[in-house]
Amino acid sequence: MLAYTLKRLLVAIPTLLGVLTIVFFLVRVAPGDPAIVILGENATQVAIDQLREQLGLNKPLMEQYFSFIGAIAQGDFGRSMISNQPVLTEVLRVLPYTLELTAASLIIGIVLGLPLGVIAARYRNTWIDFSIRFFSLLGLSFPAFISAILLLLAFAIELRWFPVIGEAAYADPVQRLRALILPSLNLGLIMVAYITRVTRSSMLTVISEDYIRTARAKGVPARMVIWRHTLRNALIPIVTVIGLYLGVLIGNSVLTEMVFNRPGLGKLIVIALNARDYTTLQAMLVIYAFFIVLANLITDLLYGVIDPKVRHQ
Amino acid sequence: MTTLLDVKNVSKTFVVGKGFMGSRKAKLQALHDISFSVGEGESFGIVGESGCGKSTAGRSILRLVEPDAGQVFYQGEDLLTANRKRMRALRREIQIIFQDPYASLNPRLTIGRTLAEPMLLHGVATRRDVEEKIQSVLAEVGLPPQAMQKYPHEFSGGQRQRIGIARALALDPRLIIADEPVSALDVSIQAQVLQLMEKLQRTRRLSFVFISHDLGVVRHFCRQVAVMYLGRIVEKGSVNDVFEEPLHPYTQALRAASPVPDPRAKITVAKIEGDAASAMSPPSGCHFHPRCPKAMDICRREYPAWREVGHRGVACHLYPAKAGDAHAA
Amino acid sequence: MSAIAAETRLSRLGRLMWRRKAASVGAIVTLLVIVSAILAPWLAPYDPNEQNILLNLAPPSDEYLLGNDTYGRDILSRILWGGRVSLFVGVSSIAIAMIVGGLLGIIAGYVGGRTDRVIMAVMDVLLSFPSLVMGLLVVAVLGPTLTNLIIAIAFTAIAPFARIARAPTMAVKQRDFVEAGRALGFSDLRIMLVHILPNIMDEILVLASLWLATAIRTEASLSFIGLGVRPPTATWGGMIRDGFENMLDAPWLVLFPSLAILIIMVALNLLGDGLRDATDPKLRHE
Amino acid sequence: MSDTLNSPLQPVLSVENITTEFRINGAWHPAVRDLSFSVKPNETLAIVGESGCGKSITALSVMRLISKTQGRISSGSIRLQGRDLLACSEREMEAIRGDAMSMIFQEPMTSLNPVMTIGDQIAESLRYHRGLSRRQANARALELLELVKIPSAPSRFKDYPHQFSGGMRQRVMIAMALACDPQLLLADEPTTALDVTIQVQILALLAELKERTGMAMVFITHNLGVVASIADRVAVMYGGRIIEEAPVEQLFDRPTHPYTEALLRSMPRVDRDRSELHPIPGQVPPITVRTPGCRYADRCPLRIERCIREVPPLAPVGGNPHHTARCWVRADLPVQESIAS
Repeated sequence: MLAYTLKRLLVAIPTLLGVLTIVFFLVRVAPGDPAIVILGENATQVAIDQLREQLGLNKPLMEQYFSFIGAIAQGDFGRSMISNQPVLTEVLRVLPYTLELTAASLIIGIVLGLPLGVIAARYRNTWIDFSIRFFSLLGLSFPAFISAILLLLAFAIELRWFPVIGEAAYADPVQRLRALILPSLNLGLIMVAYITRVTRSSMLTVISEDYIRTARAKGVPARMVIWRHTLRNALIPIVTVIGLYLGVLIGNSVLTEMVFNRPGLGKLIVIALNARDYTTLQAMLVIYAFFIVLANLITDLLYGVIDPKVRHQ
Repeated sequence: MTTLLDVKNVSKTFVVGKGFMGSRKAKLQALHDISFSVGEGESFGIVGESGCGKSTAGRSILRLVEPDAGQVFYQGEDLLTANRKRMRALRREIQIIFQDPYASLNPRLTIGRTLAEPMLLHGVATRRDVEEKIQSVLAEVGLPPQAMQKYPHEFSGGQRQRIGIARALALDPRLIIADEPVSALDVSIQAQVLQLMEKLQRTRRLSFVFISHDLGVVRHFCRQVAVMYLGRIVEKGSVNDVFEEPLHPYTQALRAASPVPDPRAKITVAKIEGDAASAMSPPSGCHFHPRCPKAMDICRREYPAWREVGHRGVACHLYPAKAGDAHAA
Repeated sequence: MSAIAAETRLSRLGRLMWRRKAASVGAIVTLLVIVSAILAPWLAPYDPNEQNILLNLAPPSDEYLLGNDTYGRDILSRILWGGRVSLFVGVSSIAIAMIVGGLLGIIAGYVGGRTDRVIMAVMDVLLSFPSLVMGLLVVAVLGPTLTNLIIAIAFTAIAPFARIARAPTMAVKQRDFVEAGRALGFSDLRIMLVHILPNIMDEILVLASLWLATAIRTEASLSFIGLGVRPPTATWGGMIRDGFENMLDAPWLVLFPSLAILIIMVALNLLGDGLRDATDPKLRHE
Repeated sequence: MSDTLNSPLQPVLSVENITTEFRINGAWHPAVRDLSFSVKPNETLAIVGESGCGKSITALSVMRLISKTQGRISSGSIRLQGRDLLACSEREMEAIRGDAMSMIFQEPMTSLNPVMTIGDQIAESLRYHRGLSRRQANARALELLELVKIPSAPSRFKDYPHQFSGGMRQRVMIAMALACDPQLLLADEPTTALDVTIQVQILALLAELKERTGMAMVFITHNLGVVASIADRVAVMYGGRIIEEAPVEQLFDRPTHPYTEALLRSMPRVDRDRSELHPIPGQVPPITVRTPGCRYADRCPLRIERCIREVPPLAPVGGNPHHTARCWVRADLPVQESIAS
């Protein structure tokens, strides 16, 4: 298991390097001189040259590339082109908001999605199954910003159950928790749809396996056949989908934070976009990618926990 | 009888596992020093249990698997050193039929297209006469002309196996590698397909390398046979000799374990215990010694050299070796 | 026994409805949306960009069925025109991703070895970006034009197509008919295109129908964020963005384009599910 | 062996006139038709036939493991030690499966749960059926592993299925099936996926365990050679029906139904020099095809008019009540039977 973990860690390194490379060159092909973007169209040539020097933009591309990689390796993500603050400071300030949102929706997704999927599979092709599938289809169809707007309209504006609050109010833990409910429901319910669907289909695949027939042949009660024999074998594709879903979740969190006017990485990235703050964008993309690589790593390790064959590789 | 195919000292080792960043690559020796020859119009059988390398041996002849060492002479020409263009031409001469009639046909192509494709590609038929040629080969394997328009899923297992044979015949080959051609079929259908192959052997003067785990089928179809165990040939000779009076203890066990439809010949006493070892870590000395009831000290230490006993060959220390006769095949 | 029979008859009915009807409803609705987008210039009652200050935020009326936006533009006409953008971006980007990703996947799966490892490592890198954020950055860097939107969305969908093509390629490659093709002297290219591609097309098409929904959603999301095709061109996401500010006074500004997006999403998902069920050999034999 | 034929022992399992049907494109088609057989303690009944003859469906019907949504047992009765299994609820069946009767399957590679240790899988049925504690169940499971001759059993107890070879997995399956000392073991092609040298070992093990426990065994196979090795009595199936039934020696000495005879003549034998094979022409009719008469009629060289019209009954052969066949031409004419009864 240790060797397996180490191997997975090693595989992550080239992926991260690839991520950094793509981000670096993507930002470099942006039309327009970053120095002009920062200083504005009316800046003097002297000021522009000075800034270019300061930002290292005069150096050859490859040198810029290696110093970029080197800096990231040391945890230096650069400074915002607009506020001149270190990007990492800004990111760390809002990160908890996004993390709590993602974690809450992940919990909603798993806690509701897994049992719903199992139930749909167990009562397959009955009306229970059809209703669960119908709602999961709906969940899969909603773009996150539309469901967010509808939730906002219904519960915050019409019913006034969960008022939308400003960033200052997040200091109060009760307020903060209340403010978390709608956005995390929005993300969580969409996730429920994904998890329900994959759980159902994975369960159905496993149910037709020979060893499930074996379990029934030795008199294991139907309930235990489902929960003890089938579910555990069905987990691998479920874990895969949850891992892959993180990318979607991040995108949806950007939209959700926008609609609910919630502080977080998503709002930060939208602000940076509007200001054409490429250093911030570049740093955030790297941070996001880092999270996804981390999630993949956890997924791989979970495979090892679930499947003894993977463990014994 | 002239020799059509002469396989000499062919070996193949597979590397398994990705071998990423320092992790150990496992080696699987699928074939070790395999030699045999097939005469014109002859059927040569290769028998053995799963994982013994018999399929790899068959595929090596066609270079579907590239051997690491050895030679495969077809009419005196080494196939393993033939260039791409020459090999393409030689493919017309040697064809293969497979075990699984469900996997061996492309489900998206009609039988007509499946048969036309190689004919047109190799110029065996022109657009004008291709249909006629297909009809004739279908008739030869006992299928109606309407089969042309149908898809594989519309046929039963036995019929699909006939189609597989028709495809092999499309290029008018002289040698056919038959890899467990009847193993997936029911007994009654098995006999139909075997009879068809016998007929083709007579009418077309085909040679066969016939690979099977079923000693009964091999005894019926082949004259010469090689017995394989963990990548090596352990015994070779005429089918009657080898199955009537097996020399190698493994052949003896295999023969004794093969069920016969006769209640007076019950086989409920196992001659050998244990499983075959993995080809990834074959036992030292003779690979069979851990299961062999007649194992001696030397068997643990030394792989037995090939020796001739009468008209047969065997790799076993039980029989006296003639000096300087190590790899005579 | 009769209780079982009754239950199964009911569930069978349900299954048939779900299988056949749902999928065909999905297909028909998708087709309707496509036709109405194509015919938008003739179907739209008004010029989608014609402003009329007098109709500023006018609610739905007999004359303007779905109401008017901040500039007094007809919402129905804008939805019809907006569908053109969504569908064009969706279909073109998925077509690109399908071809590029599909080919990469087939090559990786068929050739194997180092080629496979390199291609899949690059795909892993691409999969490490959250697709919406990647789309954001690409559009932000290249500029929000129709072409760039298509490139950005295609970029995010290549890796999934490569993955979905690779796995069945490896499975099909194991099958004897591919080996038979090699024994018959077929070239690798011929084996890939004639013998493997048709056998994995089902999987690719299922993914395409589901990813078409994703692409349309991404386009709408980018427009909502403000990175869609530049105004005044009508897009569904952009309309929702514009309406968002006036959500309290004029909710129809948001609701109708949202409904349009939802309809095409549900239809595409139904279609994709139906296709998946129809092509799944395990489910086919029930 | 043959003394069991005349022994006064009550049958462990008696199946009477069962018909199992499957729904294909909305219509019910019988896969097993009007099938009857019984097995006594310490007896092995082999059911032999080619694919699609209904032999596996028969075993699954006895276990009541036919999927409810796809198939049903539409008539007949199945009695296990006198208890009518078709009247049992699903919950009652759960208590019987793995306890009074159990089953082993063809594919050892896929029939064990890949994420559970083999020890747990064997102990599981002891815990459900015997209510043993984990410790007790594990101790008994270990004994069972030794019973089926798994080398160094204690150290393999916590291993997973993928760490075992096919033959060893089949031994584990047998240990699982025998955990609660069943009176009846259904073995569905248990050696088909194995190499012959391993097959002998498993056949020997099953024969030994049957002698030791006195259980009844129904052994399903397509291989006549295996039948000859293991069976006391043989039932040959074709097209969902038993077409011949006899003690093993009699069946091989005097195959009476034309199908049984043809089957034996179409099998290439390792103990005979290259002999003429006699393939059976044609194919088994698919179960969706309905025929009023004998299912074998269109392939049969002895076919008479009546074969096409009427299904022959299982009638004695040469006056021997232990050897029966369904054939208008070869079996004793049922006219005599009806006079006799």
